[in-house]
Amino acid sequence: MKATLMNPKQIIAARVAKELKDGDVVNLGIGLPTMVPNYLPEDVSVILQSENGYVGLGPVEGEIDPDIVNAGGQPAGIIEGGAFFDSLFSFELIRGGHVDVTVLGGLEVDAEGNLANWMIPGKMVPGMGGAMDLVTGAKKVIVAMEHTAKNGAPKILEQCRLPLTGKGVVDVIITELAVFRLTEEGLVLDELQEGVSLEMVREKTEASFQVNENIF
Amino acid sequence: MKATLMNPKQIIAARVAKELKDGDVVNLGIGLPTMVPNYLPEDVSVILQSENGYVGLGPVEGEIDPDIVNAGGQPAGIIEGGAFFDSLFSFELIRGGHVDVTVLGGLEVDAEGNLANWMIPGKMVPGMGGAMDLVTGAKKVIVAMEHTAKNGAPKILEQCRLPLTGKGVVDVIITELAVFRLTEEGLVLDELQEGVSLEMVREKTEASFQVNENIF
Amino acid sequence: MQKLMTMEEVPSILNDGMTIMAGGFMGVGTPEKLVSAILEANLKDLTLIANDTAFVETGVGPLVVNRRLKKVITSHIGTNPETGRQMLSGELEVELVPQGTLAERIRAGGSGLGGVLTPTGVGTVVEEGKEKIVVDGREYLLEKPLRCEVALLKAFKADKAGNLVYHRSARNFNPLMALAADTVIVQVEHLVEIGEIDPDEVMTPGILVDKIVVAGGC
Amino acid sequence: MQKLMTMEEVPSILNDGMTIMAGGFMGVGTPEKLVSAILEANLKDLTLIANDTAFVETGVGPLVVNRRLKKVITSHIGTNPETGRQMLSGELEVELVPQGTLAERIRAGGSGLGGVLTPTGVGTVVEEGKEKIVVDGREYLLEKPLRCEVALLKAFKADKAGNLVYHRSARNFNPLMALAADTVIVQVEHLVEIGEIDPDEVMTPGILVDKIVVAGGC
Repeated sequence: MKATLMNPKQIIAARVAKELKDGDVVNLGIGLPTMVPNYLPEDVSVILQSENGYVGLGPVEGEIDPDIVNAGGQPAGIIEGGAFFDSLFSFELIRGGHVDVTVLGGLEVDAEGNLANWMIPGKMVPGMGGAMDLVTGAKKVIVAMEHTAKNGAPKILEQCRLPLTGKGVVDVIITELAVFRLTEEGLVLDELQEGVSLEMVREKTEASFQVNENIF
Repeated sequence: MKATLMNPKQIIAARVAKELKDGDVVNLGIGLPTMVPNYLPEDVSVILQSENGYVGLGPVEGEIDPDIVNAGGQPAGIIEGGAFFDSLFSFELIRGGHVDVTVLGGLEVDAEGNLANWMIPGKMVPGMGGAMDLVTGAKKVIVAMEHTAKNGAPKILEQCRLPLTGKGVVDVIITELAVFRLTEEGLVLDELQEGVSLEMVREKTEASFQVNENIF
Repeated sequence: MQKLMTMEEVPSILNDGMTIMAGGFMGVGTPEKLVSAILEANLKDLTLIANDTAFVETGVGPLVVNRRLKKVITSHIGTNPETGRQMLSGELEVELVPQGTLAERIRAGGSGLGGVLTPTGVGTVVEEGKEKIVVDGREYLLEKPLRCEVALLKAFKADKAGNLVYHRSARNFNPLMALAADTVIVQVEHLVEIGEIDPDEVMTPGILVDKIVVAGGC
Repeated sequence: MQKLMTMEEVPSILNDGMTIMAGGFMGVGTPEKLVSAILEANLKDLTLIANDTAFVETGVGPLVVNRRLKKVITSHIGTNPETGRQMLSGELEVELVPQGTLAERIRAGGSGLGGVLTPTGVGTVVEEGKEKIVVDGREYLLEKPLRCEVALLKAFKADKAGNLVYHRSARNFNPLMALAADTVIVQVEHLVEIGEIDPDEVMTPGILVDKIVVAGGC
């Protein structure tokens, strides 16, 4: 896997894939997170949960069934061994800790593990959908996002400024530059992506963080 | 229907049957209440709900299926058009007001519509099973019981002395002597069974009650 | 009781100003022909409870676009830009509710609960105006029941007693809403005789269904 | 993950003093062979959560009769006189819970809720020690979640991924308990290959099931 051949989104998706264990039940947000399964090694297979009501989300097989869509409303399929259920049960699974990992995008994340990704007041108010339940209930919350906004502004902040999706919910932040983990000691830089220096990360990160010495 | 040919339980069951309307969803307690369907007129058909998880409770048809029992654990059947579900859904139906009528026995009932039928401290403690949910959730609660205890003591009291099953939940009391209704004005004697005098009812009833003048 | 009704009779049980629920997720599992009946009947000032406002031309989307709603209680409006536009301009009241909480509130309304305690939304704007209750050291929000006058459902199959079977991911909110309405109308693709659906396969028992409209297709 | 296990391996995941749940209503839907495994393994001081204590010789009844329980949380003990006897003599702690409330508490435990507000039990001894919360002028009891270390379920059919189908009124508490346990063991009558159960007919998805023991018969 040569990082030089990949764009930022691919680098992020590939790194997220390494966080998943064989047999994990995983919910992937819309966009970048849906690329993650492409980077799973052959001996790791995860079960995708779709919050609109099933486990075993897969690609469309054969003809499109208009009654099978993913959580973005796009045509999808179900793998053998999957199961459909209603929205109540879907969120019993999510809120009840039966989803091992949720991977979602972020507008802002902060040093306290807060996440903001559902609205920009006065501008973009799509609604939270299932995101607030996912970050509250999933055993492991991975935020997969580009390190900075399009204008270069940091997205990993000392404190989120946008309305929160969840408070103190984030476990891992994965960007094209680095991997951070939220620990009892606060935010820790746990890994640098290939060819990235600590200085580059510091420069593009507003939040203060500790550095795992093992990364060098 | 000649009352003289019927024993007290039959008289009660036959009178309860008159309270049911065609299409009602009805939950019948163990014992006397299960006799009620025998007395339904031909043009009235009710749907029986069984709190262990189905609607459409009926008699065993053909071979006994050990997986089909009524709420007393006895072999039962299901009519065409019935449906099985889990205990959670069963009580969603019950608590949510989707059961029109529940008919159950009573140890004591009082002038405030309280019912006691689930335990006698230090003696009989079978547990409340589904009774507390049924009296709380069913749209109409009918207590079907003999007018007095075996020793002749009144069971319709000024105030229940046994631990309650439900507070202010009873709508109708049907005994072999009379029919009472709980109204905004309190307990009202609404009907005398055939051959029963008002004096006889007064003598065997501890609770004070008003009398519907139309009964004479 | 005769439960079958024609699409033409649908408006007779709907009124201006009603609170309605509609099943569906991004339009999948939404009874679009019942939605059309509302549009054709010129109903207005409705309060809609639904997972999302779908797209401009599908699901419940046209109810927004054609200004039939006074208020919507929903988890997501991002795919129908008209909802956001009307919200920002003050034409439409929008109550945004986390999706799992929306499901819980509808279930509470349908099952006689006074509410549920959920951790979802603690520390966010969702907690505004809500009671916080601590259970075993953790904070929860008290979320209250939702009910409606009429629920509009879509099922794959119904028997004449109203027993319903949903298909694939078109199930979503439909079974929950069947419990939380004074009147339940279901648009079904296939109608079968009583006894043709195995009682273990029924997803919504017929006792919850008031009216069945056969609309075929998908 | 290999989910199939033999009856002989069952005791290896059980310990003295554990809290367990067992499906079933008066013994119907109870995994009686898993119950036998507990008896044979001489496990003791268990806390049992189950709808009822069944009869002396069926369902979970033998766990009471053979004194394997320290405590039972249940809605009904009347059909197993030994439960009442042990309760009155102080040998067994019995927490009686209304059946609908028991279902809600198990669901709350399995679905991450801090509790539910139910009107059931208001004005009775059931309210003792519980918080009362008024919503829209009506009193409710705050009922808290129940969870367990191991749930013992019975299903009619399972595929090798653990997807379950229950049969008739043997469903009862089984699907709820599947969510509320650290480890879920299911005794199944029929085992089929993955893909043989239609995804619309699955009643408990395999992701909730840890171990499958094929025990045939009924």
